[in-house]
Amino acid sequence: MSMQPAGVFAQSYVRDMAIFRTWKQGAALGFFVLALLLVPTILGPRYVAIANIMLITSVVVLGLQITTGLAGQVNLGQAAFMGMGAYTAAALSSGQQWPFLVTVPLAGLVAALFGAIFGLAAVRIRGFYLALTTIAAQFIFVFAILNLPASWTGAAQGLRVETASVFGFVFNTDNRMYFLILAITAIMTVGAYGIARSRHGRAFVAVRDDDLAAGFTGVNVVRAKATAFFVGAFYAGVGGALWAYYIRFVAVDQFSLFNSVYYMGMVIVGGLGSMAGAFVGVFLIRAAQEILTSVGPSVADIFPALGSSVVFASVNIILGAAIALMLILEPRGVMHRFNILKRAFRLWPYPH
Amino acid sequence: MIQLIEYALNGALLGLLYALIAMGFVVIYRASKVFNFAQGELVVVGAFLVWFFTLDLGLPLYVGFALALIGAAIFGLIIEPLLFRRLVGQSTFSMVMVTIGLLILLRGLVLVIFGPSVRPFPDLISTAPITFGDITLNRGLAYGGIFTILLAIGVSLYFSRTRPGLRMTVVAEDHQIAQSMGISVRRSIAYAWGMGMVLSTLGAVFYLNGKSVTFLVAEIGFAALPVALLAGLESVGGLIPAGIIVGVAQGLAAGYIDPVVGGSFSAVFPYLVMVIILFLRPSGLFGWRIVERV
Amino acid sequence: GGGDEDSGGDAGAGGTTYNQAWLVDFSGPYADVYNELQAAREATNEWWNETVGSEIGVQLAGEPYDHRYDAAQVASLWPGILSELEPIMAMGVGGPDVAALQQRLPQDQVPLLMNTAGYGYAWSADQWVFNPRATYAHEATGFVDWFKEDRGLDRPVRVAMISSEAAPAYVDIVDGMEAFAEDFPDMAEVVAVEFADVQPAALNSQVSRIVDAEADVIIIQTNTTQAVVTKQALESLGVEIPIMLSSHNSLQATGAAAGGIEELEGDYESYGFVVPAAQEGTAYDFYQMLVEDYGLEAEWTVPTVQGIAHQLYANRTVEHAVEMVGAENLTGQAMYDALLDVELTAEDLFEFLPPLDWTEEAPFPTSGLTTSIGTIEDGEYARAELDHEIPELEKW
Amino acid sequence: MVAGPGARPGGALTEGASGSAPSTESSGGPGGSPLLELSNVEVTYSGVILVLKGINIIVPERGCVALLGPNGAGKSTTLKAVSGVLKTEEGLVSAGQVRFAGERIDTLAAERTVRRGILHVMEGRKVLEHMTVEQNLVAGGHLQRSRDAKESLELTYEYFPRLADLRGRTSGYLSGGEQQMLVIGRALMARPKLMMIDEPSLGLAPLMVEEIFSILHRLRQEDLALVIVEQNTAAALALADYGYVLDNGRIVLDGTAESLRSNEDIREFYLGLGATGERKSFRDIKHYRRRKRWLG
Amino acid sequence: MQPATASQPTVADRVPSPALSAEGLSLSFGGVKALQDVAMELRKSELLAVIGPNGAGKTSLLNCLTGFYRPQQGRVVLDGDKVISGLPTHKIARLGVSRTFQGTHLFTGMTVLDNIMIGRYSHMRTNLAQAFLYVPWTRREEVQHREFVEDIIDFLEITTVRKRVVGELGYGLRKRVDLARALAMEPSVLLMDEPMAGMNLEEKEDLARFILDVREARGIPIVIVEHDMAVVMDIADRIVVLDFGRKISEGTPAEVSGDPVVIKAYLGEAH
Ligand SMILES: Nc1ncnc2c1ncn2[C@@H]1O[C@H](COP(=O)(O)OP(=O)(O)OP(=O)(O)O)[C@@H](O)[C@H]1O
Ligand SMILES: Nc1ncnc2c1ncn2[C@@H]1O[C@H](COP(=O)(O)OP(=O)(O)OP(=O)(O)O)[C@@H](O)[C@H]1O
Ligand SMILES: CC(C)C[C@H](N)C(=O)O
Ligand SMILES: [Mg+2]
Ligand SMILES: [Mg+2]
Repeated sequence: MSMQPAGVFAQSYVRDMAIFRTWKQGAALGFFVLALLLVPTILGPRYVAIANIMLITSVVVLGLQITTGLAGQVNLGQAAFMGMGAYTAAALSSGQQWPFLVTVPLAGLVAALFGAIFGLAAVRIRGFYLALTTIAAQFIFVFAILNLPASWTGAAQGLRVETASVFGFVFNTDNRMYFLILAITAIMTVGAYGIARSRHGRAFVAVRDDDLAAGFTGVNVVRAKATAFFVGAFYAGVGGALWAYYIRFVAVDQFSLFNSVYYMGMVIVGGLGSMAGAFVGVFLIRAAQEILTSVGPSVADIFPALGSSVVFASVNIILGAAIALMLILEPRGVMHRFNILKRAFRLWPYPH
Repeated sequence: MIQLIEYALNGALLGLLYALIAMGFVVIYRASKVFNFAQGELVVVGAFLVWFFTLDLGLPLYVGFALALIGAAIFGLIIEPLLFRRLVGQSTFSMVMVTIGLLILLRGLVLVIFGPSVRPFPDLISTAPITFGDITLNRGLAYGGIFTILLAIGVSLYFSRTRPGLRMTVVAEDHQIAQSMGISVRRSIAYAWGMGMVLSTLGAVFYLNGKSVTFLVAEIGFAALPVALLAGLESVGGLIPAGIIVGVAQGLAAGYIDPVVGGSFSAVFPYLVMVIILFLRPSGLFGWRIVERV
Repeated sequence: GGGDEDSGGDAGAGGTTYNQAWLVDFSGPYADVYNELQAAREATNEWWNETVGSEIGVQLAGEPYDHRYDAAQVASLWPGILSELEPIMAMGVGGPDVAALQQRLPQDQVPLLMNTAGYGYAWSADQWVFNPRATYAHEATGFVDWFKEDRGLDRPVRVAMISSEAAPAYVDIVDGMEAFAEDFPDMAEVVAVEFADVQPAALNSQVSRIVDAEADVIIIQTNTTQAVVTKQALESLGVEIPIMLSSHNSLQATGAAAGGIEELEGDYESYGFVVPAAQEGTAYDFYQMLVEDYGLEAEWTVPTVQGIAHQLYANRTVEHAVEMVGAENLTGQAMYDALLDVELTAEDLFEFLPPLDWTEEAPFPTSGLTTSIGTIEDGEYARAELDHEIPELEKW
Repeated sequence: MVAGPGARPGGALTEGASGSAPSTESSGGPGGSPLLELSNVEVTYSGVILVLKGINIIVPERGCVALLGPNGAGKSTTLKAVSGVLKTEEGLVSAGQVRFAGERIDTLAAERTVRRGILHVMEGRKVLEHMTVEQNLVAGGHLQRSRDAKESLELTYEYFPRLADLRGRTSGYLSGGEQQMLVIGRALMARPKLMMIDEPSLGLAPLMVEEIFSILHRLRQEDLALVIVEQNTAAALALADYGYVLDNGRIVLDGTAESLRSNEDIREFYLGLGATGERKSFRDIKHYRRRKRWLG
Repeated sequence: MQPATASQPTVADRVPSPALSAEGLSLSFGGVKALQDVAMELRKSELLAVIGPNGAGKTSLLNCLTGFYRPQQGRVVLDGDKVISGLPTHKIARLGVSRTFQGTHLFTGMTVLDNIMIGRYSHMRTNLAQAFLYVPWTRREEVQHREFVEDIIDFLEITTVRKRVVGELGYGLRKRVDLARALAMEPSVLLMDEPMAGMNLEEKEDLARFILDVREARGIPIVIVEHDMAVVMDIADRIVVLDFGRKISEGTPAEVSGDPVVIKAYLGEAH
């Protein structure tokens, strides 16, 4: 997979291991970051809002990329884990008035612990059975929130959330939230790459590819699976906290099983195991949704005969078909196709 | 005591309905190794076909019903060329994920074609209850229960005793091996979905008899899930005990636990039962054990 | 779309155009309701633009946005709506709108006018959310109050509830009723609460518990399916207990799904606007006019009424706002002020809604609340009571 | 000195060598009317990795061809290109043709090639792991009429008495060698016209290796054409009429079994025989061999 | 190198504690007796071969030694005093017992390099938080272990494929990566299950050399299960023969190959 650009010979292992191996790659990243920073200035508020949701979703999906993409543990409880984080942040910020910088990691941690329980189930339960067991997380989450003391969780009422503020600076507009979310997403992304290329990331992949052999090489398989869930749910929790601060209200129905299914879809469309793929998947599916919902009204205007209800219902058809189509055309995800293209380009014109 | 029996019986019947819906899953999984997330949607499509051919077109009930079953089978068969043909040979994981796309797509299709209204569903079975002394049972569910048991036996025999069943079993083991043995994975997948659709339509009939249908009926898919897992994803016969266990557990939880906790513990309970049993038997009651060998 | 690019709107044929954002559920759990509701909004708006709007120099353009009844979807749609449409008000249709927007509206300065009833959890002061009805729990308690009178009971009404934990709003309804029973022990006693699936296969056990609890009435404000399945269970148990429905699972809708309205003989519905039972009266005439002159394609049903009421209220408020600030200066803030200030009579609203008076203390009027009750009598849809006064509830 | 079977020249096993016209030129291919013919076959994986670079192979009716070559040469890929299994691994016959009994088959799906009579025993002991040994075998005969299938089953048990002992065992738990017998047995159940076996002796005990090869010899008597990929070169060349040596995706040497057996390079690198015909001890090899790169 | 001369194992020979020993191992699956009262010992820097017909229990024996199977009876002792039977596989691996597999059990989605780096897993110390931040220390640790792994890559001559994904490699190369991964664990005992299977002669010669070198250069005692008798007879110091789960013979290559029981059960009359 990782064929290097011609003429690049690593002089040291450090360089060989670096994510960006040429100055061009580094520069590309620089431009990308710059572009991200300029989003609010160049694009309108509508796009900032979309970007906010996309970035939050990306954090959640990055986590899923670790649990499912790297460690191979299909997880349909990610929305529930996200909900745990959101509720933690909400409860601590409004009830206890704890500051953003404390609640966010705590939200991650609470979600992570909840997630690790399902990882431990992996001691015995595997494959699809495990995947579907994680659906239980969803039901348990809803039941717990609704039936725990209302003073903690707001029960059916949901919880209000204070505006995020860091050292007195209040993030009370979409634009401000954008930078906050971007910063945290950046940290989480760097972290995801760090974990992925560390011994832990390798152990995750080992467990995914062959958990028996992983055991023989000294990897504690149960622990690795639990850790994968822990880390993945941590990301969900942090994403949930961001969500809470952005929407400023949490309720159980914001974190539905359907969302978990969508997150899985994003991971797959982007490409299993690829951190960049997490972003690609989120971007493609979210963009499709956004385009369809915003084009919908205009279509309804142009063809009033169709009736807007038909137009909107068709959105599902198009979205479903698009997801199916992307998978049919590239079952291993967009990033896989991208890598192949890259490789073909490097070899061109000598298919070797 | 009577109450206990009634809860248990009603629960068991509901569990058997779940088993019938889950049979759709299992048959598809058992014949193609594709875990179908869109199972609930298949039930909806089946239900609307029945509604369309009976009440909407106004055909005689059983004629309409027969046409609906044929329609369902055809619908199931065309899913393979549309969605899976190009994916044969790819990891089954991608096929499973395609069913997520299918789920969303079918939801839209049903909305556009049949509309969002709640439609009446025909009484294919009398809605008069069955009563034994103090116990009353829903007739549709009771007949459904019996039917499910018979059907499960038949379908199990199909898989274990017939050639096509054997071929499907091989496909469920491994697509590549199946192909290298001359078994058409594509055909197996197509038949599996055809059968799955017919089963889902039958499920819809017992589920909705005399009630109403909307696209939201799809929720039953996830409610039936614990039954499929408990049985073991490859086991058709196991659906019967699994359905009864889940149903009775849920019925009793609704009767005795929910009033105490004041919430719907009965919605979570089947999942808890499932997780506990999976801990003891990681491949469900009768599913294929994962072969661990080096 | 018909949106204007410059804030403040631009002067078109009939005057300055302003935008309204219509939230709709076309593919979520209440999709069955929104076809007619949305058609009614559109026709009403068209009527208003032609007759009233053009006189006062304002045209209103609405854009529908499908939120699938999903708070996450609303949350991600909203900022786009804000910037693309620059609406002077948003017209919401359910719990998710409130959940996702309630916190941010004061900052966005766009009022959200709902057409659904309110929720206990949204009951707080200084809201930019306005429900023209009380909460669902209020509407149910109003019914219970009426029911007690109607039956001449000298004991509290024994109330059973079938609901679900699938959405906070469903649970809230139960909480509200329980709070009511606690505050008015002589009025109501909640004898059974059954949380069930939203698409249940059977409710026999649940209903038999309700029967054992000797309930006088079963309140089902969740959805049509639960109502239909409850009816079936009651039938199969051979018992007759009246059920009370809400606006989104009305007698008509449940009747249609159950195979005929006569199936619901003796059952009720309760909500805070006119019951479309009689094909006569001011409201009906207005509806007829929309059908004939504005091509409204919708039956005379609860969702249609709901849509017309919603749009009428919104547009009448615009009229008031124009009086306050002038046709050129409509903004979200102006609409907010107008909503708090306006006093609409039943005539202004063609008797679709009773007169309402908002204060800043809650997102719905807290005093002088009423509910209307529909029923099936001798196989006919009928109005049992119009504008029955709702007892005053404490926040729960 | 103890000699393993790997070093044993084919002597005892040569009775199967057919009389098809030997061709000494390396481009000729075996004689006889061709049953299977690969002409200029190129294979690419994932659309970019070119693995076979123009392969020409001919298998005559009832003939037996051996493919030899180092690891990664493309032997398994060649078989996959014929059977169509390649398509399920993101591989593609990107140029050239594969013909079977005169018809092009490179575009056929794997299951269709089986129906034409080609059976590919893949490497990696692919048993149907949750099924019993007997179920595996029965599944192998799924294309036959049930009476024939029953007969084949008897015959297979006769060939592999060990499998008869194991018939009720879950095949996933069998030992490596037992699984290897099972996949070959399962292939026999299908009664193909052409059988392609990837490393039949892999993981088999010496006695079993002899067994397998004598079974293959017997099969050759029964109208079966064979392609084998085999590292046990001596046994392979004893069984086959013709051999091809692949390296790096190209055929670098081919010829009749006899001519290959006497080829110097083959003797040295595949049979391990020195100029004197005496085999060197593995313990005495002091330097890693410089791998011979065939640059044909 | 051990003298290849014949010598019956005597009490005196056992005095230096064996690197790995098993006593009275019995293992059955339902009615299948995979091992029956099998004892064996692996002496320091010895190359011990285990042979026997298919299904004799060779792999099962390795599985007991590595903790994958739990024998119903008997125990496994490492370095003369550490009882390891009963421990989970990863603990035994961390104590220095590493193995290769019959067939391969590689991580097919990873590169060759990463597969081998997994062998270093339990020698590395970076924790999750350090990995998340990728602190300089983590980077240094990676480099240090990468160097170790590169040595093995050179040693086994797989430099050209180090960045290839293992799933794309042919069988023979995979076997080599499997060995590399086991070596990367710096084992104190190496167990190999049919390492020569699927290799051609030339490759077998290379691998035989590798194995002997591992033993000589690193002094690692090795157990090798193999069906290629030419190799076994040439390189093994001692041989244990199993049949139907029982040990039927044990001794030097010369002794074993002359043992009529072994000839009958395994080698065949031709020998
Ligand atoms: N799925 C794949 N994707 C990419 N490359 C592949 C794939 N499968 C095989 N290859 C490459 O094709 C070449 C030939 O592989 P093949 O398996 O045919 O070799 P072989 O001759 O059978 O070797 P061995 O003796 O080791 O089995 C190898 O270099 C291998 O890396
Ligand atoms: N987990 C298991 N469950 C059931 N039977 C097993 C299991 N593991 C091994 N066996 C059986 O135990 C016997 C010994 O198997 P083992 O794999 O140890 O043989 P082996 O000597 O390695 O043979 P080969 O040379 O063919 O690899 C075989 O008959 C096998 O079927
Ligand atoms: C009972 C309610 C949850 C339903 C209603 N459509 C609302 O959301 O307001
Ligand atoms: Mg090969
Ligand atoms: Mg073995």
